[in-house]
Amino acid sequence: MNFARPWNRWVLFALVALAIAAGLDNEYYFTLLNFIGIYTLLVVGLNLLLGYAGQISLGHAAFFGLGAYTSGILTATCGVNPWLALLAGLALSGSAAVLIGVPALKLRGYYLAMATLGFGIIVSIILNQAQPLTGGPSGLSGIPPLSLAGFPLNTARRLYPLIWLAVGVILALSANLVDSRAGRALRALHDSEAAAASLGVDTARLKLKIFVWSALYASLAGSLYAHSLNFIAPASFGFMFSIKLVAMVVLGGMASIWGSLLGAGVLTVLPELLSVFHDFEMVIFGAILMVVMIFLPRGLVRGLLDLREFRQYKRKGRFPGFLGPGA
Amino acid sequence: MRTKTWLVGWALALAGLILAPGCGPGSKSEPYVIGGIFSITGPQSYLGEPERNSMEMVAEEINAKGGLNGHPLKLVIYDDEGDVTKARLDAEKLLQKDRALAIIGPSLTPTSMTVLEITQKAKVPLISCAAAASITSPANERAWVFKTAQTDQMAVSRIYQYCQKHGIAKVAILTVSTGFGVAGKEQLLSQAAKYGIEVLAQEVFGEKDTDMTPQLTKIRGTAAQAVICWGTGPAPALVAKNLKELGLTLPLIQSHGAASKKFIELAGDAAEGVVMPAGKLAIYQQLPDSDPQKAVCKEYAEKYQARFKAPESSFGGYAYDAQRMLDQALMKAGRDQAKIRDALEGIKNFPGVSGVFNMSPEDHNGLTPDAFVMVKIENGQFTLTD
Amino acid sequence: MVSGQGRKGSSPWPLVTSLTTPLPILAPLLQYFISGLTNGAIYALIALGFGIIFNTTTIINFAQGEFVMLGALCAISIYHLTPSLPLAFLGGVIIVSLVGLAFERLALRPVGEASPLTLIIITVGAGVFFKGVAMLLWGKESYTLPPFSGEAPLHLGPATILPQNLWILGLTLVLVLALEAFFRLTLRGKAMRACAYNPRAARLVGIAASRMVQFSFALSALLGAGAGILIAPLTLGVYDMGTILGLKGFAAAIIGGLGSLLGGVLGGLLLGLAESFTCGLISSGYRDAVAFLLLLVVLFLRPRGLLGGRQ
Amino acid sequence: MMSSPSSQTLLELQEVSLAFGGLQAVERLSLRVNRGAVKAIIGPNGAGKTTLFHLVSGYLAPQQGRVLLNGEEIQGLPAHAIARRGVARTFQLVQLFDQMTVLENAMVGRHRLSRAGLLAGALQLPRTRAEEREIRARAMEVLEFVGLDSRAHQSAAVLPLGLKRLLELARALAMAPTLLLLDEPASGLDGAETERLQEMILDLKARGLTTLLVEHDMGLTMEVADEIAVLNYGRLIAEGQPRAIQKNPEVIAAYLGTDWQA
Repeated sequence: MNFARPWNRWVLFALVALAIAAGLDNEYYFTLLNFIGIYTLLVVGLNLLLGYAGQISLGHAAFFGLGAYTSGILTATCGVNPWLALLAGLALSGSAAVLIGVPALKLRGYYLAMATLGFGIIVSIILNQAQPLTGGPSGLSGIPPLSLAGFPLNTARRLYPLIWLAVGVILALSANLVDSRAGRALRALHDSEAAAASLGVDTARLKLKIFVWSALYASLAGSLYAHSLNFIAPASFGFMFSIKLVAMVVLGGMASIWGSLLGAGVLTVLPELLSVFHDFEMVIFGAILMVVMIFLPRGLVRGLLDLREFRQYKRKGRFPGFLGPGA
Repeated sequence: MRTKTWLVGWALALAGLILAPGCGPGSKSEPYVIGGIFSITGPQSYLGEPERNSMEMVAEEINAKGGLNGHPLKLVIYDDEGDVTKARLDAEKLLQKDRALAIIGPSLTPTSMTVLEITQKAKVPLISCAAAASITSPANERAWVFKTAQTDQMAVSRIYQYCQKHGIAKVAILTVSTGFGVAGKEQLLSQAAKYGIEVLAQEVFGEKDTDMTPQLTKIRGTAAQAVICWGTGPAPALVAKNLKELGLTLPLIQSHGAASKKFIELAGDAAEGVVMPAGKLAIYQQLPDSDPQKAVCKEYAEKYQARFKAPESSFGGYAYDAQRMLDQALMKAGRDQAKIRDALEGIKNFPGVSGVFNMSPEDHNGLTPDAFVMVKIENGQFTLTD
Repeated sequence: MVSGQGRKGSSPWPLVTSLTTPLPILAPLLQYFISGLTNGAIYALIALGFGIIFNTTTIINFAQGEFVMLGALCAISIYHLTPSLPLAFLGGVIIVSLVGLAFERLALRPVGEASPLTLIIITVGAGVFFKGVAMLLWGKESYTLPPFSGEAPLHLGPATILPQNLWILGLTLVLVLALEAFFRLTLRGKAMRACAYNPRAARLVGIAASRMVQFSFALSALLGAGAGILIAPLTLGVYDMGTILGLKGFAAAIIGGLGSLLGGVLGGLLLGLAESFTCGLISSGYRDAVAFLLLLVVLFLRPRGLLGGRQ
Repeated sequence: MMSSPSSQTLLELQEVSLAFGGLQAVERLSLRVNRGAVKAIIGPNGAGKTTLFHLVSGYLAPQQGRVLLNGEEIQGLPAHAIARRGVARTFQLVQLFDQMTVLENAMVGRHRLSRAGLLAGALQLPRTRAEEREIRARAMEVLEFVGLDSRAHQSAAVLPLGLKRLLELARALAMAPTLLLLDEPASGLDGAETERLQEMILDLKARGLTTLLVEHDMGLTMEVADEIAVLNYGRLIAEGQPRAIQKNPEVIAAYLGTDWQA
């Protein structure tokens, strides 16, 4: 079975997801996998922006927070139906992305990094200080679980299929997007904005569109996060979480859809496995960011595949075609 | 040309397999498994670290004496780093993987709120070390949740009693922007009228802020007769220093969050004259021998300093009391979690470091305002004051 | 009644007193101005650290804030060993410049002239790494360092200022003038700026670009450490103090204009004033928010910053 | 590929000027390019040739003067808007999309002639898949034209310079342009490759494509150009048939310096 063709990949993905579901009876693993799924949505979105379009964002957690708090406030305080609240979250995050994206995306490199970073910090301060609305630093509780046709998804095991269905759909959409006309234009503007413009690509509008797309992914993840935890606090959406998201993108591999899944998985499971020496987590985390960027700039997935290709070249002496997109 | 990405698919399957066998350990093993969740690293590590140390100290002692009814105590302690997501995962691990009979912690209000949502559902007794009253109230929704930290209500009423006694009717409050600060601020505002006290200014500061002179300058502009600073960590010490720098002569009243030797060390001579409510641990030497808490505090302070070569902390006292009360409940109820809950609820005049506990179905904290005494710092030492 | 220190004698500044005493509204404003300046000077010092590296390498070192933390903690440890402030200052500054050298050599050199994206991620990673190591070495406690010349506040009319703040303001002024002169007038300074404009061309005319880059990292680490030691008596030293300081220092550097050192200092002072006036007059909760709001306004309206020339 | 010839002139510059600080890059330049012709721009380095290209392609906007395409003013329009009007260009320093394959580079060329947006690309509805197949086919066509179809799936980054220039040309042709701007296409090519390039330019001219060429290789210029304009210090100093320009004393002076007076 040739795994390269798209359909085989989704069959494999579904198989693995189901195998895990059947194999586990323990709520802890479902909670862990749900978090991996939620973080994957975030990381794929950021990867489209950072990996494919080459636009750095150090404030991505802000959209995650906006989605979570819109869902949280509308459902816990105003009793709105969770699915409507989720849509409202998408609308709010999308418009916030346009508001900040239009001026910010005119900037480049460090300036763009600082603009997104500033925006992220301002949002986390507002979540902390607007206490009557957001419950302030002690958080917002009483968020009802999502329910499908009256069936409440109030345990991790019940939420697992919904979250991983969303992950599967988003991975498929993103993989298609990357290979489509717009995806190529995106990768083009990353390599040379001037050349892309000379072919008729409206680079400013495209950067804004992908910025809004990644914000929508983050908002969706935020709503799912709010309904899976039933309680949210501002500390989870601060500056350090934005940095953790960048690390997940970098580890998995910039410009690699599947790499995002791997990056989110490794950096969620690692702290759990390393729980015995927690004090080292920050050191390991910082080291990952540095080492991967220096030695494996294209991330684990591409790095390992490059290594495999390189060994083939050494053994057979023929020069293999380099990697296509979306590895 | 598509690349072959079976590598990723297999990696995921492998991850599934590695995690799978880890679940479902033998549940009939000998020891009583007790869970612990504290903020050992992260910004609030000054809470989590002494709490973990105190819990381990008690367990070591019990196991040295052959455990409870012959069952050794097995502690499984996780660090939630003050992060809500991690606290949730740690709690799931304790319930599902480690099958803990009961859980002590977490250290903070937000992490306690998210953990009690699932321990309540799983009917596992939880003894939180955080301060907010909402952790154990409303009582009917918190049947399985207890707390050993004195609530902010009591600290505020002690402060206001002190203000009344010293003719302070107009105060300015300066609270930290954390769960602890927000809960304190609510109490300070709601109880002020009851004691005939008027709050003229409400300023806030960040947990990591290092200069509070603007807030204090604003307060100086009001007719406040005293400043009440509600915070934990290093910031309250800086408030004391800033106050001195500005040459303000207003008396400074801190919360029980600042009742530690570390505050005196950091504030230096700006700590002179500062008043605050504190558990009796801070001044146990000055207690009359008849006070039941004196012996407990003395024992805890001496053992902690011997074991960890660091000054004892009132925060550690929360976990110390929790573990000792849990031991008493385990002795009585054995492995049955419902019986452990009932035993905990039935605890009467239990002398602890943080006060004398009298639990009841309506009150899962069991403490009264007199768990606090007012102390003043004079030449670097806590002294009892009224 | 509770005893507290009475105010010491009349202030030595007759003009200021005469001005402010009749107008009570002016007194708090003066205090906001002073504490704004002193905090601003801290951000300015850190912005200088960014400026030096940027002037030589066009790299923005997101780990600059951690050099401040390392400086403070090293000095505190040395002070505990031998209670002499000058020795602690010297030791702290030397150790951290070595760390700056090692960081450039191990993390940035192998990457060569990489894209800003790569450099941002590496320096951010380095920042987290340094914080983690500091936590392992010094634990999570806060530590104090005695002020350089006593704690008695000086009175400027109703407002007060600490001698330590005067040290900070004074050193910032001296440093910015020295550095401006260094980069404008000395040969080595011009060589370092040449490396920033065009490293390859600089190498062609015989400038050892890599040594210049190393020197700039050592110098900026030294400066960051100095800033850390100067502020430790006021802000205490703790393993995670560097992050927010680094961000604010960077914001100051951008507001002032990345290319110009003088701009960085101006940006820092402006940031400090904006913070303290917002905190005093509007709401203390949104103090940090205004700092980054100011940053966004400058980024969107005038990315080159106030004095920045090069774009 | 051809649009109906409403007037003889496809592109016209009227009194166009642009200065960078003190340097007058282009000074009151007026120029016409006839439909279907190959017009060459020659002149010493720094004469303003590439600046002229940037002005026409919208990468830079002139401070004075007008640029007319098919009679419509396009100066000041962003580069992508001018590109969408059928103006294709190559770059003096090759600007390929290194992280993409040769075929994908060519496919980006079809951007202006296809419509699928982000959402359509993500959903891959039948209409979009059909358009994708058409893009792929037309891209292969231009690759065949320049002889790169055998390397379609290789990464653009590994090609030697000569082939990179051909790929850039192919990418520009994929836009089915009405006007092609070639910025020193022959620099870095060996004899055989220049020969091949010459054939291609003539072949394209035969198919009616209007080309504006900047080139130092006088041999190639003389062969392909219908008309030559000579720039020096941003000013037009001569314009006319290749033969006449070759003998024009001012041109020789500009190139070889005054003491070479013929």
